[in-house]
Amino acid sequence: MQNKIIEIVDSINTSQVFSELSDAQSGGICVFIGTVREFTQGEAVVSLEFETYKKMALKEMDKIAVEATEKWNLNKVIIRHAVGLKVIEDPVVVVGASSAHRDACFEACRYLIDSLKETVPIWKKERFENKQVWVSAHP
Amino acid sequence: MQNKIIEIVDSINTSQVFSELSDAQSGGICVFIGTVREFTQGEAVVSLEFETYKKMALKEMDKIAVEATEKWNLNKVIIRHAVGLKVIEDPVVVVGASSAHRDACFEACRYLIDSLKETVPIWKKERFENKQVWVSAHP
Amino acid sequence: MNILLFGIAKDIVGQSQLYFSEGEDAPSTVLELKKKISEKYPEFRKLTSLAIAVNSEYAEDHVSLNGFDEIAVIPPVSGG
Amino acid sequence: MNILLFGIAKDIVGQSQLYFSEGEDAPSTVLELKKKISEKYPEFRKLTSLAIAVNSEYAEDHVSLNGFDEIAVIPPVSGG
Repeated sequence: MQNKIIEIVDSINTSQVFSELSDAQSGGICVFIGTVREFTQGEAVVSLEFETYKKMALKEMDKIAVEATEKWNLNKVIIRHAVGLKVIEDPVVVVGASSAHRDACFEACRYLIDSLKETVPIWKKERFENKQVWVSAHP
Repeated sequence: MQNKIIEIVDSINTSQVFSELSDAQSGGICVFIGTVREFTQGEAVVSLEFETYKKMALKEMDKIAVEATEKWNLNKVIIRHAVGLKVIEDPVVVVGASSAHRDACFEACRYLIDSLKETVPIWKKERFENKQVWVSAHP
Repeated sequence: MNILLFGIAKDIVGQSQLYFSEGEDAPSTVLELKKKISEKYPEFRKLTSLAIAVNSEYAEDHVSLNGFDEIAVIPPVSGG
Repeated sequence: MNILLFGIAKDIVGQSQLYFSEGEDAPSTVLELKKKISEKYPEFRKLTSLAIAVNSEYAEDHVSLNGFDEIAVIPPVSGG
């Protein structure tokens, strides 16, 4: 499938996502955007810092996109993740798919973000007022 | 809930949707966009024409948004539908929600579009080369 | 009594409103209205569904109608 | 043999790469590498998981390592 966008970028421009996924054969586009939220378990987050093993992350993101197109009938797929310092409300990840009917793009979109969180080598450090924590590192 | 956008418009600007749903308390935004696709059951569509009973449609859209915020913990909700003549790839409907965690916004987004298609008084006429059909009118 | 028509209902009747003179002619409930329009325009019987809105809310068959209500014929919806 | 370190692995070791001299010192499999770094830096034992990538692919414990491979320590991921 040539219609896939797999990227690691410094900052995400949300205004272009729908035109990137738009397609004459598609009746539906589903997009999920992950953003930095102010509170985690009641504590105020100051910022997040994302780090990646870029070469491997791109490979893993590509695998996920290919798997999704094997499972569902998709026209276009996007997986784009940001790295570096992010503050409240900044978009950090965009995943999405377009398909003829809405079932496929909804299910694929959910699959893309769930899989990304499981396997793609990207790490997030949460900075609070008085501490910083690598998310998910410890049980 | 004051953070809901319920609109019937002549044309949809997809570039603004994410900023409309963005929220400091949200970690996830899920959006579905319905677009005009080129083929319906193998026949080439020339255009779609949408008509609405606007006063009632806005009421029904509002009910759906309120129901969604009662079922899920959402920060912002949008339901925006276009009317008039639409051609291939034009966006005709945008629904979306933002929430702290992704489960809620995914499920709510699906609920918004499914409910809209069931109850909101909007009608779509498909124009083909040699005929035109009111969608769903006949069994 | 004016009845608003939309979508295929407008095409079937050939105009965007339907008029019943008050008195004997006017339907007194939603069910009566459905019967009257289906008798006059049998094409309505071929539709997947037929709903009536009273004051811009879906109304069940037993709901009564009067000349002050905003009444509309709602053929099968197809938004999205 | 150079080992790339990311995220909390980099913080635990205090640098972005780890070096093993070829020969006796260098681990010959993924499992041996995991054991060696967990012995030298016990903080690795406290992590939720610990994976090794060989040539930018997740590698199972039995996979052998050599000096030409690109090897990386992959602590629990948290993208998205």
